[in-house]
Amino acid sequence: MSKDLRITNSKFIDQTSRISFKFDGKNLYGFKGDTLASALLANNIHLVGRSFKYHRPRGIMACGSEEPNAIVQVGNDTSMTEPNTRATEIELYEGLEASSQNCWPSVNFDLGAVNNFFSPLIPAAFYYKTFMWPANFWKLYEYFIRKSAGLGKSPTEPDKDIYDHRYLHCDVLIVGGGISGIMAAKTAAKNNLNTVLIDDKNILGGTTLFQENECFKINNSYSNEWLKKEIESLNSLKNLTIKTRTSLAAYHSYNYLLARENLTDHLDLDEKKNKIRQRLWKIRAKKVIIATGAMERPLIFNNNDRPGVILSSSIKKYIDFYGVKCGQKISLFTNNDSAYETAISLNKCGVSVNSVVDIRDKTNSLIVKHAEKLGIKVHWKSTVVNTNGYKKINSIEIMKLSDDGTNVIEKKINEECDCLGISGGWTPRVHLFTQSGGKLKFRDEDNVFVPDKSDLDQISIGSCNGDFGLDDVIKNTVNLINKFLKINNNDYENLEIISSKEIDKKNIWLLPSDKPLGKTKPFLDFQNDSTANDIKLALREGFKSIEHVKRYTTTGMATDQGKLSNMHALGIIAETAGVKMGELGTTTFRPPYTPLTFGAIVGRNVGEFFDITRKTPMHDWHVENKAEFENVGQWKRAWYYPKDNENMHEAVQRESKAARDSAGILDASTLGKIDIQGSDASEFLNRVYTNAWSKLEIGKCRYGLMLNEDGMVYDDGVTTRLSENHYLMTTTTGGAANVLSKLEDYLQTEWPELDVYLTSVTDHYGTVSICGPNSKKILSKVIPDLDLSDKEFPHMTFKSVLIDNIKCRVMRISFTGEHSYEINIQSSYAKSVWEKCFKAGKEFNITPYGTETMHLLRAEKGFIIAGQDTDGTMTPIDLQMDWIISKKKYDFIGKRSLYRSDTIREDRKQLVGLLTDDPNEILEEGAQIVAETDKQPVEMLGHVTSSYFSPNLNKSIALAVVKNGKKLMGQKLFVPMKNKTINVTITDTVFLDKENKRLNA
Amino acid sequence: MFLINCPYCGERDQSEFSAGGEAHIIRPKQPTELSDDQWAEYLFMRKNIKGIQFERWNHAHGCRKWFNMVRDTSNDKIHAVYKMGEKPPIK
Amino acid sequence: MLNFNTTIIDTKEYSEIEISVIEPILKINLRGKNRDFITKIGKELSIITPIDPNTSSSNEKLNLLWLSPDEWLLYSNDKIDIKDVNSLEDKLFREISKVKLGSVTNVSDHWIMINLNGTKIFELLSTGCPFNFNNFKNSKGAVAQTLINHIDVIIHNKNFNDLNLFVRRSFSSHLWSWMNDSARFI
Amino acid sequence: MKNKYSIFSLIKNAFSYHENWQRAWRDPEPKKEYDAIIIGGGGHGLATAFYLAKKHNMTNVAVVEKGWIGGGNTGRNTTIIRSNYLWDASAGLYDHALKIWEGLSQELNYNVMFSQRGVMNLAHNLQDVRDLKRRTHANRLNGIDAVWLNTDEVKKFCPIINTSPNIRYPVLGGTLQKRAGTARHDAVAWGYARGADAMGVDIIQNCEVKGIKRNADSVEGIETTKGFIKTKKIGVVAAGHSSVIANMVDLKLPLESKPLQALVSEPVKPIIDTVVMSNAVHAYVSQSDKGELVIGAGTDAYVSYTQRGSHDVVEGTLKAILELYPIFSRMKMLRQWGGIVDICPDASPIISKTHVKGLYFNCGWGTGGFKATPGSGDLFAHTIANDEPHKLNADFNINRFVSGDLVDEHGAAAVAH
Repeated sequence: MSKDLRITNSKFIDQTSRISFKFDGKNLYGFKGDTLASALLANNIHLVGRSFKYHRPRGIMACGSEEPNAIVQVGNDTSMTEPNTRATEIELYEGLEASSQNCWPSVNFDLGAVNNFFSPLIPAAFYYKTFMWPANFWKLYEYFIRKSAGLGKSPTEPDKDIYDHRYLHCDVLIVGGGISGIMAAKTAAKNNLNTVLIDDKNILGGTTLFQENECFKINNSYSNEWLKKEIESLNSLKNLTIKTRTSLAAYHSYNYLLARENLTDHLDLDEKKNKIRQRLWKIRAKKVIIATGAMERPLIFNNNDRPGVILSSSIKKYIDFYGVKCGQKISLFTNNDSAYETAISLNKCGVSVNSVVDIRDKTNSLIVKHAEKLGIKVHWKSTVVNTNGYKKINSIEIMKLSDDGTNVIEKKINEECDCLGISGGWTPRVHLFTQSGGKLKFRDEDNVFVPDKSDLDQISIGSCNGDFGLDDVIKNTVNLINKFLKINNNDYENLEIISSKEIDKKNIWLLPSDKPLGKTKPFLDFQNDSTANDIKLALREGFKSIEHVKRYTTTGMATDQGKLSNMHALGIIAETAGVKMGELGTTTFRPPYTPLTFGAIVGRNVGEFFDITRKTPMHDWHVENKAEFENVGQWKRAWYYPKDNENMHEAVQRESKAARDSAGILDASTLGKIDIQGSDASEFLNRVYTNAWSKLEIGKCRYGLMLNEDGMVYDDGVTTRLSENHYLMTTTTGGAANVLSKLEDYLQTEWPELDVYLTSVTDHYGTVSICGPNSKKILSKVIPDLDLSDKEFPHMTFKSVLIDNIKCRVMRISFTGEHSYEINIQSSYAKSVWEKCFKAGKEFNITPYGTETMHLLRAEKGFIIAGQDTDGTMTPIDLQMDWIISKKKYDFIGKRSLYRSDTIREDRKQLVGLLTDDPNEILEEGAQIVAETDKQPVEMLGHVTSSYFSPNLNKSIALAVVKNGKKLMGQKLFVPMKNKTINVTITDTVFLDKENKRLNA
Repeated sequence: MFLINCPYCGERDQSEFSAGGEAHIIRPKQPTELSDDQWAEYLFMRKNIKGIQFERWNHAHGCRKWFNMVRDTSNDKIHAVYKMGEKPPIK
Repeated sequence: MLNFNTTIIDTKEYSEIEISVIEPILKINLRGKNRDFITKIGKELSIITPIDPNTSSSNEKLNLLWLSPDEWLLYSNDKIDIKDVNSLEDKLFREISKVKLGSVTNVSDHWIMINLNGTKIFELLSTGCPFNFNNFKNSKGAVAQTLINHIDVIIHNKNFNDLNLFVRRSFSSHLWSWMNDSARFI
Repeated sequence: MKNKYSIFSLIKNAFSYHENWQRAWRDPEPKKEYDAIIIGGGGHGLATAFYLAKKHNMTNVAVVEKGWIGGGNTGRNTTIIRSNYLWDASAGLYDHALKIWEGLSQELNYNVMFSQRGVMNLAHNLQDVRDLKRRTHANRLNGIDAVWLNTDEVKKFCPIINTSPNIRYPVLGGTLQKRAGTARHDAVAWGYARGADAMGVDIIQNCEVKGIKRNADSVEGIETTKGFIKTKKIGVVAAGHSSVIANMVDLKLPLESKPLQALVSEPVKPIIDTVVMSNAVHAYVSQSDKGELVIGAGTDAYVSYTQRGSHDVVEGTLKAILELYPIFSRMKMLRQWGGIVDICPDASPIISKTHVKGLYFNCGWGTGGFKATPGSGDLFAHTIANDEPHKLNADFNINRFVSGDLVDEHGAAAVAH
């Protein structure tokens, strides 16, 4: 570290604790309190990156989130590396490794730099005008463009870090811990408002924190000393929460804000592990106070992008806060007073200031006078026309400005320097204000956009509100807060303030040069390499709106989102097009304010928590018995139970056979269950189902089909009449939630007159379904005192019984076509009943089966599965279920839609059975069906919805929807596959036991 | 994220609610009497207003009640909420 | 004899947070619109039916939570025998549903009750719950139906820093592990 | 065409410091009358004007745009282009567009950077598999290049996808359309504008339509912020604002306008070389030539014209992204924005005449309009010029909502993006 660049009098750097780090493989060190940027500067390293397009050498230019150039790759661990990180925001820590981006082989020798020589050929948007010949070569051109674009490298392994979320509700949120933010926080908290103050830096105080200057005093002490006491006094306030290292990312409507808190990025490498890296705060604030300060503007002139060209206020922070000299021979270039603060600070620290180049006529504000007293030389009414040097600036060329400021005159002065501080005035950080929907107004006297109207309960204070002088900041802050928080006692009234006042203002967006514009490179967007010339080119070609210019030149679209470039882009457009800036408007600032990691946005909802997992009461049993699971919505359902090393097909064949030959047992707990009570329950069912319910006897079950108002099948299930006004409805697993809310909707909005109450009992009951010829014997062992005779307990009826004194409901219903029962019992006992049934069934080789076998068994019977055999375009008639549509009922949901001109057509797609000529050929679900094999393209008549090999019929069977299928019984059709064509015949949808004998077997 | 004032439960985060589209579209009492056009009008055709819109919301993860909202769709400002069956407080 | 299984039988302790599942608890869902219904349950349960939103009322055995203008959740303070659940359910069903005053539905196993205890439980909730607990915290008996990390929950402010949280059974093990994962970082 | 673009024109202009480039399009004041007026200067509208001039010799045409051309959904979408749709009608429509895309840069002499790096749709549950296979079969028979990939083939085609069987919703396979890809959205609008302008079409920006003048059964012209403009044919291509225009003639459309959000990450070196979409784990991602990950989020459920959506949607999308690409956790969201999409109940567009003579609507593209831009323009131009739909857009008439003959793409579980 070149000692002489680090001065020793900084209160903010702990020079006793040395921190070693690596940059581009070089071992370096800095101190606790440094940022990577300040440490690099202290090591006399300016060149840190190459620009996006021309690969020009670029150096550190700022000291905060507006930094356009110094973006580096942090770390080289494949899972923890982070691209595009601002050196100015990285707090130095032991073990930090960083490297330059977008350069090859190295930042010092970058082959990409040849682009700089081609730069005349590649102006803004050149790519729209070329690479079109030969046509098919774009792929190749693109390959190289993509390779050279991009900045850092993405990690290639999963992130090991943890991210978290927190919700926060407060009365007042203050964004920004500078002088005005601190005043606001103290005032709000003292008035018993639950207050939160956040700041993105690691300590509060903003720039006033290191403002030790004669020209800025409060109550006779330096402004920094005064503020220091104020900050200390905050600790005593009980309803104030302070969050540092927390940056406001997004300000949405209804005062909903997102803030990212950095918790481990500043820690030494070995301290980071197993801690939350970043926490995203989701804040709901009754009132929001924005105190985000202002950014210094650069100046736009030829070669204003060389390493060593730094914002003047940043030079000041580096010397006053970090104790780092940005150079030994520093020149300053300004259009306002603030550069003189820098000059004074440098002078105080014994850094020689060559001169201040000021585009204004001589002015004599307090601070300027003070600077001149210190012997600082000023070139009045002058401008820098060029900078020299390649990897580092080594001199500047100065010329006098003509009176109107449009030309340069007299002879060029050459001034050697190793650093140039530039100050183009200040831009209020209005980003959050506009994000929240606030409207800006343009202030002509000093060319700034300031907050105007907002619908939300919020204000902006301090320099983000356009107050730049210390006295204005304090005075206006006090007034605004009093009004905003409706209070009158404020500690900060009648402070005694000394503050230098800027007298003369002058601004030139694009400074004149002695060369023709075309021969110069005045950069606007340093990262995206767009120049003033590019803006003018865009305008010349007819791209007039700011949005067009921005997109055409990519100005303001780099990772700094144009924090430094937007104003000048607007200024140059306004000048060139001859419109007022106020009328031009700004580009919209979109969230986030600074880039936000995906990790922080997602929080801990990764891996096991990516989505909810729902489990049935018998889940553990399925796991113990080696079930494979299927995701059905959020449910985990047993899919099949492979024995030994059976594959799915083998397992399903075995399960299906067992279920029909003897007995099978299925966990049906995921079916939706809705308890329906009320004197109008029957009428209600009449309106929601297609069939009639009033005459259903108590104790009986009935299958129902539910439509959407558009007439398409929506859901189905069996509903049981438990008593006069009491029904239990079952829905499909996937449909449960939607059906309930749909029915509630109709009850609350369309039929409020009905006396009906719905209560979901889906999770209250576990459902054990046993089927097969031996199911009766098994059940009789489980519930000995229940008469299972067909006379007492026929198909489609239910019984309320006790199993070991636990109430349960046994339905004799069947989705397999077998004699079968469904036992519904409180979930707490469901696993136990399941085991009891299983034990009782042992002697009959009762076989647990999963969803796959269930699908096969029902397909053998031609029962549909809503969502598989229907896709939202099938009416009951299409499903050949005309029988379920009550002709007597006046109306039900969806009825009218069934009679529209296209829904009553006879030749719609209809559900049919399919048999392959080759009984061993299993059709692919989703395969299409055609009548001709020789045409291409060929009309598709429909597709296969369900297809299985039936072990019970010992042949393959399938369900399909086919255009005009009802009329095509016995018709031969084709299923064209990629490499073959399968011959099929249309059949009835019921393949097994057409007479339903097995139901009572 | 809106902050929605459920007429029953009070101010809650938008994530507790689900939107139900344009309000005051009454289901025809006698659908069978309608022409295909009239039925389509009810079924699909919407004003889709830019500006003050009357719409249905459901406090799905709270009291599960449906209610109406007056919202300016051009700036998402909620002007009022009112219970089902009540007259809109704003014309 | 059938044996009883709940999804989680566990208690976990963290710094100033204790999370435990308490089952079996009686839970009955009551729905009704008219005045008679309100007075009837009040009489049957000798408890005042809370009609103010987000409130509840309790006696030494039972708690009655307001869920919506026509819906309430009844739950028992302590673990309870299934026979008592059945008899109370039957009684209420006879007195309310049968006479067309409203509906009575046993939801004892639809919900799992998780008790949260300790001074940091609201921090725990804030990791995944958009609800504003600032006032709720200090109002004993308050009820909130909301979401915790996308899962529906009913939260009953039983006592100072002592909450009963109800989650649907099939979601309970997921919520349980999520809350325990959250608690690590409080 | 005036100053043709090419590497040579670039070199030539380099010598004059690029100070002699001509305007890409004029900035004319509206004439008194046009043969046809297109309302909406987005990609679809400009393409319509371009093909009216090019294919139907209608050059006395104006495109009126409320703001700046291409400033709506054209400049806000994630630029995915594919044609692997389920139903014949959709497949016909979108593949017609895809075929035009393949030669568009040359047709316009403007590099729209159509990059055919393939679009993959992933399946995460058994029904997904059925639906996607069904689509693949239909595509094959419609002559559309779509193939089914098993999980290993998915991994092979896009190695950074997490295909572990242990994730919450494992990848069970997917479909791939190789001819599909992305294009440069701005270039499409600008290229069509430049082309149309060259043939005499007036592109009138900052001109908001305030009303439509009509007599008993046909249109007579439009009231705008720049005065009344006479015409006998009006083609409305106003996307999210279609209903606003329709309401001017008391026409109700089966549309809801909702916020659709998208976001980009900071640029990085090439890491994903194709477009991957997933319906069940709802996210889709590609990488722009600049290096940004371009990620589409979902729509909100409520009507809004604010071009802002709720944060939950973005959070949900990135959650899905990290489930499928855990390596992106440290990538940073650079910019997030919203567009207003007009959605039909059947997730298919409307390119149709109306009962008002001379009034035509091209709308309802929902979240998937960009890919159709050239085809939509071509077919809409045909419909306007002939007062009859082309056979490829005949099925996309408004009347289908009355007769019930919907083209239900989401019913068929196609991802509409």
